[in-house]
Amino acid sequence: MAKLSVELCGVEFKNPVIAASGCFGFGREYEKMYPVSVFGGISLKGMTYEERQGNPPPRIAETPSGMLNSVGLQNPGVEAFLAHELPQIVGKDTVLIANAAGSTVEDYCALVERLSDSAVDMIELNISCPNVKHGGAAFGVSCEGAASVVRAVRRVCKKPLIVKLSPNVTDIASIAEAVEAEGADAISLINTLLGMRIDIKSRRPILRNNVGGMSGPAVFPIAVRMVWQVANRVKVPVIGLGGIEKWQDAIEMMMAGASAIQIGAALFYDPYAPIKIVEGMNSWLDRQGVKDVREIVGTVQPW
Amino acid sequence: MAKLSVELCGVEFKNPVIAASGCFGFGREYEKMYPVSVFGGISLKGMTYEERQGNPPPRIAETPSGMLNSVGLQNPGVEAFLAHELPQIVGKDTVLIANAAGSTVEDYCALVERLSDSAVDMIELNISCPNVKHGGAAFGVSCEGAASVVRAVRRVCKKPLIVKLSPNVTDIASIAEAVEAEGADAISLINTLLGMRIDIKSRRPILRNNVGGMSGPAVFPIAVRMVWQVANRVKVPVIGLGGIEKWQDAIEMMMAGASAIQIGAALFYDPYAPIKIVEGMNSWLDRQGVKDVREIVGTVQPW
Amino acid sequence: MEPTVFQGRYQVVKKTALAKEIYEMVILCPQIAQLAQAGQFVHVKAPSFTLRRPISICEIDRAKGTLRIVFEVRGDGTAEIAQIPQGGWIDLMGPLGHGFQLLEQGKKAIVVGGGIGVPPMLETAAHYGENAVAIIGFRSASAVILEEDFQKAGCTVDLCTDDGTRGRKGFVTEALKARLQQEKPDIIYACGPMVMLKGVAALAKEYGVRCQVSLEERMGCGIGACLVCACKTKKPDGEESYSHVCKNGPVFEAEEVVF
Amino acid sequence: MEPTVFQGRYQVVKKTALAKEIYEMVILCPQIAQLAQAGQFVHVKAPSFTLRRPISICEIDRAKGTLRIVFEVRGDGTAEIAQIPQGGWIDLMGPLGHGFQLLEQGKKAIVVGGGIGVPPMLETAAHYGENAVAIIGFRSASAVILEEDFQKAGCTVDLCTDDGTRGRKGFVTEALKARLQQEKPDIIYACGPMVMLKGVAALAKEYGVRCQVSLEERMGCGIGACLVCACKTKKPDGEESYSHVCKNGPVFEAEEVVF
Ligand SMILES: Cc1cc2nc3c(=O)[nH]c(=O)nc-3n(C[C@H](O)[C@H](O)[C@H](O)COP(=O)(O)OP(=O)(O)OC[C@H]3O[C@@H](n4cnc5c(N)ncnc54)[C@H](O)[C@@H]3O)c2cc1C
Ligand SMILES: Cc1cc2nc3c(=O)[nH]c(=O)nc-3n(C[C@H](O)[C@H](O)[C@H](O)COP(=O)(O)OP(=O)(O)OC[C@H]3O[C@@H](n4cnc5c(N)ncnc54)[C@H](O)[C@@H]3O)c2cc1C
Ligand SMILES: Cc1cc2nc3c(=O)[nH]c(=O)nc-3n(C[C@H](O)[C@H](O)[C@H](O)COP(=O)(O)O)c2cc1C
Ligand SMILES: Cc1cc2nc3c(=O)[nH]c(=O)nc-3n(C[C@H](O)[C@H](O)[C@H](O)COP(=O)(O)O)c2cc1C
Ligand code: FES
Ligand code: FES
Repeated sequence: MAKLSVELCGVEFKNPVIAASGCFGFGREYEKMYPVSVFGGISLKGMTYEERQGNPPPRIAETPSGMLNSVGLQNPGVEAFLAHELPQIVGKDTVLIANAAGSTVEDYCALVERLSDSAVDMIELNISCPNVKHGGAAFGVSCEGAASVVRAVRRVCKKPLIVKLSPNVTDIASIAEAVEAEGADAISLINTLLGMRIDIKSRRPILRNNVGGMSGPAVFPIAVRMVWQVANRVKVPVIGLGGIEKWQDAIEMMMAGASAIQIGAALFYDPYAPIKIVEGMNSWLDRQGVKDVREIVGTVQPW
Repeated sequence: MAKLSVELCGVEFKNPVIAASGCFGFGREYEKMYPVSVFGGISLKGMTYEERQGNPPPRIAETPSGMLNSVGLQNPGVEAFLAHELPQIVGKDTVLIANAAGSTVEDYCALVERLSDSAVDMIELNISCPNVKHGGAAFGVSCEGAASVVRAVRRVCKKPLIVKLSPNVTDIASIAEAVEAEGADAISLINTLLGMRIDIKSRRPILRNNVGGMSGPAVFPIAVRMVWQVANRVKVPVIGLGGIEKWQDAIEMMMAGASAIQIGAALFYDPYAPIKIVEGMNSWLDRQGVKDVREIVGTVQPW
Repeated sequence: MEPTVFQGRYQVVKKTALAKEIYEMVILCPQIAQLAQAGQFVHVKAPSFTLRRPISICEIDRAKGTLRIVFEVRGDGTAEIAQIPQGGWIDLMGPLGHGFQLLEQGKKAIVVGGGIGVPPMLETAAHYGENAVAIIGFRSASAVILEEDFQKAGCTVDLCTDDGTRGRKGFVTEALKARLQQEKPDIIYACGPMVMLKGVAALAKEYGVRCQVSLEERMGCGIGACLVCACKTKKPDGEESYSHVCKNGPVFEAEEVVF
Repeated sequence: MEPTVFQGRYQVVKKTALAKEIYEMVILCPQIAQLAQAGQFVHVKAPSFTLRRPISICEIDRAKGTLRIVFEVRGDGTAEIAQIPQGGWIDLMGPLGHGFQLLEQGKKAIVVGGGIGVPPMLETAAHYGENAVAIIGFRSASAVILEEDFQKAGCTVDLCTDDGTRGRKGFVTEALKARLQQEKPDIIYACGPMVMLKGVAALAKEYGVRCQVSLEERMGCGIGACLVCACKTKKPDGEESYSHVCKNGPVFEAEEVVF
């Protein structure tokens, strides 16, 4: 039985498997299948200061080994979250990460300030959602944009701050360095890749938002590459995600440099994936004689 | 029987299906299965002025619904091409497109100048190969870089000039505009997305080059999105590629704005794909009562 | 907390083609069958596809531990699912969503189904037995399915086909209108194309009958976690917002739905 | 130009497990069998995977129009291919590559095979019949395959196992060395792990015997168009460059290979 627990920014996770934001709601839906405590942590649905209705449906399209979504940050707003959602999920033996989004720097700050006084354990700054017109991704695609929002948020954030990066960029490692310089305590990547599908019968985009964010196994090699590039350039811990579906993928992502991993789309087709991944990692580590999962982080040996 | 022929930059293609560079050699290997004339055109293996050996093996890795390659532009150099390869493939009733790469602007110019006097019909400027250390992709990832090489090449190029773009960028439409402004006659996209896979047993990257270019069905939604964005911003014709495997994909790509399409990785697992795509397109057009394939180009109606 | 949703590979104990491109499967999945309610759905994985496909539950046999589903081949995913042979295995997740709210058995109900919207009505109709009228509509005679099943359940069956090749010629909404002119049921349930649901909802309102409709939307998780399956609903005060078909539905009160 | 390479779904007329995780399949594919040569390979599609898997041809029966392949389950792709039942269909492309160059039948040959490198040698050994010595090596007794097939082909079989549980204990290179000390064949053919091929090539050079080896590399197209399957080879003048296993090989003259 290897040691699976990891510590990120002073927060202890019983295992390195975290639910990805937007794929696990506010943590209660999958309780119909298993307790949330199977996860080391859960990143909650992306939240904004004010309530948001999100984009019109259809909001999902299938792609080869993946999917597109255009939810557009539908959420009840931070006050409703604090009043109705958070109380239902605290104390359930898993790290709670609030995923925070906004359209302006002020939005982000107001939200993070409010969350800083709550029971969430960490805050994941979502500067990379491709599904909202203003802000969001726009911050995440330039070093200056990313730096400016992190700088402002850092000042009001009293919790460990994870910054989540967009893969829709030329040079993700430079953006990672920029947010690290502004005080990010950890970096998570990747958010979704912007994609499009068209229904050739109706000659209409399948998504009502025309474009959406791609995730699922298809993006895994891109995520591994980006995690590797970023982990080699920053000192803060990196959380790797994008296309992880099996324990082998989790190990691969950690070898690329991730101190913990998140699972998103895989939950939809394999809801027990987190359980299988934790078990699979554990027995692989045992077979390899590795006593502590942290020993594999970043161990890929480039040629 | 719909009209399938398309005209790009004054060159007539009997159908809009083109073999993608690097996936069809110099056009002779698949002659063991069917004549090259099934294609409207073929884009030949990426070429440099001098011979190149390419990267050490392994040069290929499998990924969910896709693959990574790190060939690194292995090619015999332009003189050997002109002397030994080109004579074998001219006059075979398909448009010949030379795919030209280089490490410096001078390289590109010398190569294009030499090709300009040959029997090739068009030149596709590859400023987007992720598998060579110097030049190549570096030009393709910034507007200035892309513009500078196209500007120089345009002066010496006597053939219609297609510029092939890299998807590993924040804003592909701006790069497209930049190369159009410098005189590109057409734009093709996408080249491969940079990815990585790790063998968890050996803890080594599967590719000896560590990273490689991702292609195949997995990238299709990204390619469709980028073609749509670019086609909406430039006036020159766009050639769409990336993950096309079925006739439905070809139609979808054309609706997104492509005047012609290329097929790469699909050839490896479905060598008769071009034949099936041409036939499938044709009967779909007939069923739809569309008399000319050009009528569907760019017809997607965004919401 | 005891699990109330399960996922696994379950055996297809019976598979039959009911009509062109329409298949029924009886699946042995006791855990799911035990908890399933009329109007809920299961989320089916086709081996080559990433996303699951939602399919309504047509019949529940708790004693045998089986569910019956009926589905039409619409695209590549359902085509692949249709290839699973009798005796083979199917990957299901369920039971999911909120089903139809069933009144006491003495009450009178009209169930309205159109096309592939017919199967999800069977279990509900069976609940009311003789007190149910099933108005079921199909394109034409060759597409008719489950007529006998509704009869066996004791319902009065009012069969319509668009082209008049079987039963009454015309749409189910016309048949419903004719019925409502004669008698007022306690509740109407409906499943079928949007335009049909809209028509049924309008008639129910006109005649002052409570109405529940089952909606469709493209899905991801199927369990309420991803928020992709949005459908517009309104509160009594008219305020509109997005609800989610997999969690708040698939069955909604017709008056809540913004058609 | 007549096609000389074909791709299609062909029927598996026989399937047997030869040893743990090692399967043979006899496939009815007359077009491919007609043109196939010893040492060539076919490129097999596993339904869920993008890239094909190269598998050598073990035996060719032109009269029956069948090919025999023998493969080991190494990863997910071969595991999936191994699930195709007898009577099922397999997606093949072939024949591909350059096979072994066969001398006139009177000449003497030694074929050397290690592990899953044994099957590709059978057709070549059969060409020489009594004039062939087959030195075949396996991990242990339980992994031994095809011994009788080589005997039936008339060859002298020299069986080795690493652990000595069957035949001679030790590596095939030791057995080869012993043979070469006694008699000089006209040619040596070898297929197996890189380290074995290197040893065989060194012995062949030492004893001045021509030697052909069959190499492996990860493949894309399998037909010479994508240039991914590079292997380092040298010209007589010592200049090194990348050749391609699928087109210039899989069989190379040992002296050309840069091990
Ligand atoms: C709650 C619910 C219950 C359903 N019950 C039944 C039933 O009992 N019998 C039946 O035949 N069909 C039913 N459907 C419709 C069924 O889910 C679709 O026909 C099926 O998903 C189509 O998949 P495909 O791969 O064949 O088609 P494709 O068009 O190739 O599918 C592409 C994508 O779109 C989605 N999609 C396409 N059509 C629909 C649709 N109408 N609703 C939701 N997603 C769709 C698919 O799930 C897939 O993700 C139900 C749908 C919902 C939402
Ligand atoms: C010319 C040639 C002939 C061969 N003949 C035989 C044979 O007769 N019997 C047999 O059992 N095996 C043979 N092999 C090896 C066989 O191709 C691999 O074992 C197989 O590809 C592994 O696939 P996988 O999905 O099970 O393994 P994975 O490791 O999951 O495969 C991952 C990827 O790596 C590739 N790969 C892995 N190992 C090899 C390898 N050794 N060579 C080439 N590609 C590899 C796969 O094709 C796939 O693309 C041959 C290989 C070559 C090149
Ligand atoms: C339906 C859906 C909704 C998502 N919503 C959010 C979100 O609110 N905030 C966020 O940071 N990421 C969101 N994401 C992105 C995921 O957290 C994750 O970065 C991405 O899906 C890649 O991981 P995967 O391939 O494992 O799904 C969403 C993804 C999906 C599929
Ligand atoms: C093995 C391989 C080699 C390639 N070589 C080249 C090349 O030399 N020049 C080039 O412009 N693109 C090259 N490409 C990229 C393809 O032309 C194409 O842009 C990419 O593969 C996406 O298309 P696909 O998904 O249909 O393969 C290569 C791709 C592959 C798979
Ligand atoms: S499908 Fe995920 S919330 Fe409905
Ligand atoms: S596999 Fe394509 S050249 Fe060998």
